[in-house]
Amino acid sequence: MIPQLLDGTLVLVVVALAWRALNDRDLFRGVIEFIALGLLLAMAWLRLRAPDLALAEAAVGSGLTGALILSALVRMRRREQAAAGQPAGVATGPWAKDRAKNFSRVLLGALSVAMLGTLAWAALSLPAKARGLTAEALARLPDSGVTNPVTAVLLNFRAYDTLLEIGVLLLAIVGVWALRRGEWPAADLRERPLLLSLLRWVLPLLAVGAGYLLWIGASAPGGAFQGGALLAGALVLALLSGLGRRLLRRGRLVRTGLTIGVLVFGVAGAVALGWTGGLLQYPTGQAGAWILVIEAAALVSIGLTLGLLYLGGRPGEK
Amino acid sequence: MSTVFLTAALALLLTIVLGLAQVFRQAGRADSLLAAILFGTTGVAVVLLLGKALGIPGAVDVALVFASLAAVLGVAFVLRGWPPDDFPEDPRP
Amino acid sequence: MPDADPRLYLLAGLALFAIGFYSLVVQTHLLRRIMALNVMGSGVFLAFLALALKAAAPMPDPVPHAMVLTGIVVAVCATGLALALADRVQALEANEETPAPEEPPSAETGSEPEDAG
Amino acid sequence: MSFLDFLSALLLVPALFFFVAGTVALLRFPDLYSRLHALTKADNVGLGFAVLALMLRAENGVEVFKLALIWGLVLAASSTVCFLIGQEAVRRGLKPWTRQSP
Repeated sequence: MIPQLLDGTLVLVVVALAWRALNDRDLFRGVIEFIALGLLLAMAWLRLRAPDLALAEAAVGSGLTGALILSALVRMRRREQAAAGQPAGVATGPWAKDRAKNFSRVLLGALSVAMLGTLAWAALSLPAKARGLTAEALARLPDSGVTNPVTAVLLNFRAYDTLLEIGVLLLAIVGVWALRRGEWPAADLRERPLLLSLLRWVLPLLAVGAGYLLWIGASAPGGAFQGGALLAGALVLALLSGLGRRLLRRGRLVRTGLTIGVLVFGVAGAVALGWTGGLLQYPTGQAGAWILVIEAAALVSIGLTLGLLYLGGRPGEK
Repeated sequence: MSTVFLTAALALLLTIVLGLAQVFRQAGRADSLLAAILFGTTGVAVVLLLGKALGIPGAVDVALVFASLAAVLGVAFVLRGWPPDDFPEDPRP
Repeated sequence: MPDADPRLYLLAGLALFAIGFYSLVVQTHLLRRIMALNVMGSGVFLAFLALALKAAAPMPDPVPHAMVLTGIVVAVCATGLALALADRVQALEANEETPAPEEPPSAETGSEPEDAG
Repeated sequence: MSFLDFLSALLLVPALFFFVAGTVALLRFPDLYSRLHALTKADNVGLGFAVLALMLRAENGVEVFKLALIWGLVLAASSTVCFLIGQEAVRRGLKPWTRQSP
C-alpha cells in the first residue's frame, strides 16, 4: 500500500511540475519549478533502482542545469530591459488572445495527446517481463576490471560510446566559446566574508568528493561523470566568487584540461588496438588500471567543461 | 522496519507537495527559490530514507551530492540569478 | 520492498515527452523551449529506465542505465550550447530593433550563430 | 523489532514534526525574512533527527560518518545561503514586515 502511494505521488508531482515548469506565466517561477523537477526525478531514479543516475541527476540535473538556466534568464532579462528601456513584464508567454493562435494550440494539444496515446498503447503492449542484457553483462563482469555493472558498460563493453560522448562535450564547449565571450562574474568576497569562510572548506570537500566518487565508481554507484559533476560544482562556486579568476588566466592549462579526456581516451584506444587488435579492448587482467586512468582524465575534462559552460563563453579580458 | 522509513519518506514527499503550493500561488521570486531550497533539505532526507527503505547502499552518496550541489544553486541564485526587477510585492498580509 | 510498477513510470515518461513536445511548439520564449527540450529528454530517460526495470532478475538492466547516464551529461552540454545560441539570437534581435544601446563585446564574433548549431 | 529499531522509529517522529513545521512556516509567515527561519531552523533540525534515526540503523562506521557530514554540509550551506539572501534583500530595500504595515 505504502509503496504504491509513494509511486503514485511521485509520478503525479513529476508530471504536474513538468507542465507547470513549461507553462507558468512567470518565467522565473517556471525555472524554479524546472529545478524542483530535477530533484524529484532524482528520487524517481532511486525508486527505479538506478543510484548511478540519481547521483548524476542530483549533481547535473538540478544543480548545474538550474544554475545555468537561472544565470541565462537574468542575462536575457537585463538585455530586454536595456533594449526596451522600461521594466519589462515578467513573462513573454504566448497568452495571445487571437483566435488563430488558440486554434493552433488546441490542434497541437490534440496532436500531443494522440501521440501520447499511441506511445502508451505501444509501450503497454510490450511484454511485462523482459530479458534485457542483465545476464550477459553480469556474465562478463569478472573480465571487465570493475565490479559495478554500469561502469563496466560505460568504460568497457560500450567504451566507444563514452569516447564519443567526451568528444561531444569538447564540441559543446568549443561551440560556446566560438559564440560568445564569457562574462566575469564579479562578486566581491570582501562584502561577503561568510561566503568566503564557507568556500574555504566546501571547495576542497567537493574536490575530495569528486575523487572519492571516481574511486568508488569501480565497485559502487559513482564514476567519472558524477565526480566530474561535483568538480564542476566546485568550479562554478569558484567562478561565482571570483576565486577562479587565476585559473582562467592560465589559458593553456585550461585548454589542456578540456582536451585531456579525449586525448587519453583516444590514445588508450589506439594503444589497445595495436596491442590486442580490438578498439578499446583492454589487455586481459589489466582492464581495471586502464579504466581508472581513462576515468581520471575524463573526470578532469568533464568537470572543466561543465564548469566553464556556466561562464557562457570563452574566458578572456576585454 | 523498512515500511517505517518508507512511510516517513512518503510523508516528507507530501510536505514537498505542500511547499509546491507556495511556489504555485502568486509568490515573490525569492520566495519561490526559498521553497526550492527547502525542497533541497527535505530532498536530502527523502533520498536517505528511501535509500534505507529500498536497501540501496549508494543512496548516502546521492544525498551527499545533493547537499553539496544545493549550496552551489543557492549561491548561484544570490550572486547571479536574482532577476534585477524583483520585489514588486511583499509583505503580504 | 517490492519494485516499482514499471508501467506507471513508463506512462509518466511518455507524458513528460508529450508535455515537452507541446510546449516546445507552443511556447515562443527561447528559454522555455530549451527547458521543453530538457523535459522531453527526461521523459525519454524515465521511459528507458522503466523498461530497464522490467529485466530486474538480480538487478535492473545496466545497459540502459549507462546510456541514460551518457544522455544526462550530453543534455546539460546541449543546454549550455543552446543557451549561448539563444543569447546570440537575442543580442542580434536587440541590435536590429534599437541602434546599439550598450551592447558590449559580443557583436564582433564574426559568424552567424545559426551555422554553429 | 529490536530496541534500536524502536528508538530509530521514535526519532523519526520529531523529524517529521520539524519538517512539517518548516513547510507550514514557509506557507504562513508574512515576509521573506521570517520565512528564512523556516529554512535555517526547522528543516535543519528535522534533518538532524532523521540523520540520527538513520545513524542508529547504519551498517558501518563509514556510513555514520557520511551521515554526519551530510548534516554538517546542509547546516553550513543553508545558513550561509540564507544569510546571503537576507543580505541581498536588505540591499534591495525590502522592508521587513511589521504589524502596522498594510
